[in-house]
Amino acid sequence: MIALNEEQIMLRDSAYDWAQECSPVNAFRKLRDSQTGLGYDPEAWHHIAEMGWPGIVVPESQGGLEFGHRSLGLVLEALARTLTASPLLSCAAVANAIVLGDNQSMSEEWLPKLALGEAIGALACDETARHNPERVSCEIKDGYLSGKKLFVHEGNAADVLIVTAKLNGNIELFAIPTTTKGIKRTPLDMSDSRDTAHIEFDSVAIDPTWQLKGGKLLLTTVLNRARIYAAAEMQGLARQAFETTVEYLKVRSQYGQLIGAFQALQHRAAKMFTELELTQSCVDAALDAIDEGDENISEMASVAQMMACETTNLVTNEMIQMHGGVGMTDEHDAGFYLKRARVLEAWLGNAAFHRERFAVLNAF
Amino acid sequence: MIALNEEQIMLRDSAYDWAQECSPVNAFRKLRDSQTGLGYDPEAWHHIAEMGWPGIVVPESQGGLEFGHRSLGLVLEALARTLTASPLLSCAAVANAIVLGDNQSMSEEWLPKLALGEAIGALACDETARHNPERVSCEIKDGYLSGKKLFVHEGNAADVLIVTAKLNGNIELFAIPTTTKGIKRTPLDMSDSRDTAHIEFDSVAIDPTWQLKGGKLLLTTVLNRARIYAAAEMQGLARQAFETTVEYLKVRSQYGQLIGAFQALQHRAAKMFTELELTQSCVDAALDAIDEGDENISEMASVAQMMACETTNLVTNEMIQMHGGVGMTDEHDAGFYLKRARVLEAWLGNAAFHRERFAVLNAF
Amino acid sequence: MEELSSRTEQAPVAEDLRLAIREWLSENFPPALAVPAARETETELVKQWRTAMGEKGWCMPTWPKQYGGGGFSKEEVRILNQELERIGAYNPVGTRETVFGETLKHYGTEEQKSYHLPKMVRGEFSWCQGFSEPGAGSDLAGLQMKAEETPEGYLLNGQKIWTSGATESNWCFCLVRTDTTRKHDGISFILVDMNTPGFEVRPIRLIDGSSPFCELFLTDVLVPKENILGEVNKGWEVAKFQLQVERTTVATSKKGHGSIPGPGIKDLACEHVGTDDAGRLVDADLRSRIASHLVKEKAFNLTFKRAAAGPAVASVLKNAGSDIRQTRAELSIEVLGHQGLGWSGDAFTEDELAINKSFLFGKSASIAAGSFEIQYNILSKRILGLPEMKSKV
Amino acid sequence: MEELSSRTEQAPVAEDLRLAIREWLSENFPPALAVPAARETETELVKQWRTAMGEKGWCMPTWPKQYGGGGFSKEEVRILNQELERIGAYNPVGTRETVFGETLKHYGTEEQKSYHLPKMVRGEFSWCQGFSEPGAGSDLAGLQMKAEETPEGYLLNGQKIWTSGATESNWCFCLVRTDTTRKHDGISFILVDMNTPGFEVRPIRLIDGSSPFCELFLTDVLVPKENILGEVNKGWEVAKFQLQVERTTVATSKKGHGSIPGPGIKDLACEHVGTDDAGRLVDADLRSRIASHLVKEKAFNLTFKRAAAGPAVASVLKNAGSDIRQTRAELSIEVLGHQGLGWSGDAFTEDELAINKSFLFGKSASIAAGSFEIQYNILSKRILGLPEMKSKV
Repeated sequence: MIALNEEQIMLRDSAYDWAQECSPVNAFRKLRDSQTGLGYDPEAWHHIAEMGWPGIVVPESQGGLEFGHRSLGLVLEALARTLTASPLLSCAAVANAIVLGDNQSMSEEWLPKLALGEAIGALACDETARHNPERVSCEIKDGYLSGKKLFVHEGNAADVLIVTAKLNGNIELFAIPTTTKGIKRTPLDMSDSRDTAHIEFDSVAIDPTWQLKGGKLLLTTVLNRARIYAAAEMQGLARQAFETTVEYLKVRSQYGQLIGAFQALQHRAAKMFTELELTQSCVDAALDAIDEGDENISEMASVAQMMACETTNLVTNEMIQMHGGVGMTDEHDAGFYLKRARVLEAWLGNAAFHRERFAVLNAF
Repeated sequence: MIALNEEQIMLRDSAYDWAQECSPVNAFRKLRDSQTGLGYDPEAWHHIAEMGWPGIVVPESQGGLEFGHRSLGLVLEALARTLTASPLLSCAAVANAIVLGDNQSMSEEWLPKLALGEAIGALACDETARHNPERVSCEIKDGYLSGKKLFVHEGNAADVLIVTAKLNGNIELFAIPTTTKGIKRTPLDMSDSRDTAHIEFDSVAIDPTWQLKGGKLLLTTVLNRARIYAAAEMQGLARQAFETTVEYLKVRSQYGQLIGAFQALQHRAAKMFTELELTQSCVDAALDAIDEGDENISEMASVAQMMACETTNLVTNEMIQMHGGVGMTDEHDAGFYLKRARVLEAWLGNAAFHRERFAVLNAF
Repeated sequence: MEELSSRTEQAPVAEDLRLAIREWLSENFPPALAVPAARETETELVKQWRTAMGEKGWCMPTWPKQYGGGGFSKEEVRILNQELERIGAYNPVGTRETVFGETLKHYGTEEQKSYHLPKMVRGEFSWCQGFSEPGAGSDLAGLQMKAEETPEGYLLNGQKIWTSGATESNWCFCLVRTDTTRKHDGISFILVDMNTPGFEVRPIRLIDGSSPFCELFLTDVLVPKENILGEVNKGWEVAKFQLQVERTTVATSKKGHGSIPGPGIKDLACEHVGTDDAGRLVDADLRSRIASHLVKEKAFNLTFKRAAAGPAVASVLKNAGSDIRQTRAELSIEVLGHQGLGWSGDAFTEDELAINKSFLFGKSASIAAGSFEIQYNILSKRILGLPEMKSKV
Repeated sequence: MEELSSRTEQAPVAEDLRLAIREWLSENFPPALAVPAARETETELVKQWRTAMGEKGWCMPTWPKQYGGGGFSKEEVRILNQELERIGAYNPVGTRETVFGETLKHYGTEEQKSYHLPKMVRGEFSWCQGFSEPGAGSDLAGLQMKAEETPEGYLLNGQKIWTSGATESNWCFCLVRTDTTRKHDGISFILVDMNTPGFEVRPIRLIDGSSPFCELFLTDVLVPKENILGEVNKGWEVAKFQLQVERTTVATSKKGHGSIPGPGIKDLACEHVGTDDAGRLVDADLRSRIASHLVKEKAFNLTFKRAAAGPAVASVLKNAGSDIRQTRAELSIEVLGHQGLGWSGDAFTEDELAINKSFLFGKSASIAAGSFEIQYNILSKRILGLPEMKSKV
């Protein structure tokens, strides 16, 4: 485990402070109630861009900060605490795809914009409601792409999509601008009120320079990194859900006792704390593993994601239960945490998916 | 659910009283410490026979009481509470095999003796350490049986074995006297200090009249019944383990409090109680299903066994944990419950085996 | 018991009653109401059916005729219910009235009973319950709504919460504090006309978007003294009776344990997750958890059938039931993936949207009507006899 | 930090020391003892090695030389340990002495230190701990062993339990009650020569058949007054210090979390359960649970690496560690079926028998050294700051 350096500690603290002060859960509530149909908060995104966070994993040569994946994880955790509706995670995943895709023209076209938050990116790699990136029916024939990607997170706001498609029988990745003719996006009203879209490609002419190098191997690496980011986001969400709940246990009275004095609740809180600490270790180690260029990143990604899914599931359920009736009301934030948690769990492989994957990776 | 009739209530109560008074856990402790190598208590068995319990599921025409499977279950539960080391379950399972096997000469030879407790029977249907009755390598060629059965419960005391063997490529069942030449029994020193043996058949001459009718179907039915009996035994074991533990919570003090006043322990006790009640319903319904000749007995057997395995596992672990250090000592009974529980869990399919089987039976 | 009642069914008197009911129903039940959805809004047809049944006394068939009931025996009720069911008809008076009616019958003065019961039966007065308060949830007796005695009557001030059906009700029975110096012995049970000035009803929006409950805000609501049910400061006894009736009603009806819309979890999984050549779900981990869930559901149903009524059973069923319901909901959204996480729109079927909403609403199953924790407290203290904490000296 | 110490390793002084140690070891360590099993019984060879190391001061290398230590710096200790490990040698003094030595150094009078420490280092006196009593487990301060002050010394009467190593020890440090009117403030810490008349040791047989602990029965055992460690009635402070040292030692050593003999659970399962054509375990349900277990074990190991010392970490690791150990044991016996439930005999391999015994003994992991419940209490109260129960008024 690598200890944080001074700059990382500053970054973590400033992201935490910014989220708590400038992007509280109430900002998300307003966004949801605004009925604009926007699944992200443009003002918050503007601030995030000003602080340079979209550039954290973009190379300096392309205008980024090149500050490492662990650093990005610190920011994602901090923002997720208050459910900040930002496309930071997707943008970072897309930047990774382009950087690793070893494509000079795509790098020059997109990375500087991504680094400054001027372009938004999204991963369009699933064609089913359940995560299954190996199933690819989208196909490029004679230079034209047809097919459909489902439940693309940040798909409506995206300027560039990383799309998986079959080309000559192999899975290949492409960075496709959403302005291209033939792309039809259908916004979805999801439970978490965030930006999600179905995206249809109807004979979309594909510029050969859009193709990234690496094929299926690239896909695996990009998804692993996105999964680790998602685990960091879940960890931030769960950590805040837990802390909010513990605070409630200290102020709510029943039967003349603060309910936090009831030992059954104390032990359940202690269990949550234990799980959060165990998960934190996995998330941190997985982020470090990216920074260190570790080979074993598939396993670490599945370890982090499985732990994060289980802990987030546990904590969001307990958040509602321990708040009692008030947690069931829309007026309280608990529902937001629960809904966002389930969407994140479903996104890049749930706990069962990653248990299965862990077993396969370990050959049993 | 069928309510108990007056005779059944009397039977249940007298079995309960007898076990608590005449066959307490201490009797089992003496047996274990006696170093006789006997895995059952002949004196207790003598009393059990006197009370007619081995005849409960034997037809009246063969000297039995023909008092039904639910009734037998009541006795098994009561005896298991104090870990009475008796071959009652195995004998009843063997009686079932012979009754259902529709074989007049075997019925006349064995059922009267089984009904009176004068013969002991055992099921020899597994050839692996993990329950897998469909795997049969024992084979009869030219009238001679060769092969090996593993971990036969009550195998050392048994006078008659129900043995599965391949005959002309099909699985068939045979009632084989243990006095037959070529049978070699190896007593095993198991964790639960009960009667278990490996049994080897070295060119054992098989009398054709020993064959029971029904083949694989008979095997399934006999095993289902044995599983339901085993679930009843586990339920009795778990119920007593639970009650003993709750009593301890009411007398043990720490920090100036009876430990049963600590809410975390209270809720865990309430959880155990809930699981025991749910399991009880399954065990009772499964026993009733045999009595009613229900077709769906495979599913009910797996439901009862899965619930019984999980509940027994939970309760025996909590028994040790809630007793603290004293539960870890050999002097205390908790270890006996734990050890016997794990053997019963392993015997006729553990929880995972029955979950799998339930899914297959329900076509998913 | 079974045998006896089936013999009675053959008896001529019962058969006469059955035919009389059948005839009356065929003349009076509007067939349009056989579709459950048609009953949801208060149409003329719905009112007409309620009035007809109410005047007949069949809404509360076991009640004495003088209070608007049918004066039926249990056997006769069974026949009535069979005939209602046969043609898709229904009893137009809800559980809330059925339950509160028992309390009113038990504790009401003759005047209260004569005035209220017939109106309840005919659906003129429909009732809601004002028990919980924001500060008094599991600890109901901690309630604070003030009822100040004045020469004109009691002056009520305070807030109630989690009242279901408040928007469709015109009367509310409330627990109020008539003595602030004692806890349980300072509570009274009072009947409040919701049209009294100062009585405000606000729906509460829940996390699934529905609003089945309301908050009640009472500001100087004046209630006549004769509207106290039972004795002043003895309201806790009345409340316990009411809760006991409610609990028994809920515990003996499977509805209390909720259901998930759409096909069963097994078919849902086979459809959305897929199966291998042997017909097994390809997600083996999920398959195992579904099997475990279905076994537990079976255990629950068998327990429901087996168990005699009583506090132990009620608590066991309440917790096991909410656990099973919530597990089924979690499994359902897991099976559907993103498709089970929609909020609205054409991209989702109605079943899919309902599954998500039901998942969200179902989180209340372990909170409402005696939380999971309360049930475990009941089991551990009342049933298992585990001790109370001693005060430290 | 890492970088700095590797640079020091190259320094000439350190290299000189390393060579000196290496030379001494090659002359003094009996190669027969490189086999761990050879160390288990108290042979002449074992004694010889302990005397040699003790006289050298290397059993307690960081202690001052005047107390029989080596006066080493941390860096020098590292070199010593590297050299010991290189040839399969070991430090002949156990954890019990190492831990208690710290307490003795901290609280002992000059006389106590000069007398006891060198004897401890040379293994002349080996120590066991008399803390727990049958009525004082988790609530250690509830202990009752009486120490009555008499002109000749303290007269000890009572019983201790869960003392490890008592049969191989000749001295015992005990917590005794010198004031029965106060709880924590009536406890003293006293050093007892186990050869004193009235001191009886009885091994406790555990459910796995082993007897790693003893009960101590003290009947009128007379102990000189100067054997009190620290002040009279201030023994609780000394005990807390001792427990803190012990906890840190256990928490920073992975040994504290135990291990299961034989091959890893994955290989065990592949061997005994079998795999399909794709190499997957045929028991899909078990496979899923093994995966989950291995992920959690990874999480535990990563937490062990990540976490700075402190009470939160100690409690998290203690509970997660015992949970993982117990889960692994349950999985192991499940994998083996009946083959994993043997007690003795040729029908089972040594590994198989050891797996069952380890499964049984492992149930103590969540009981000993601060039970599962105690750890959760520490986390919820000290770390999360959850409130205490208020006494009812």
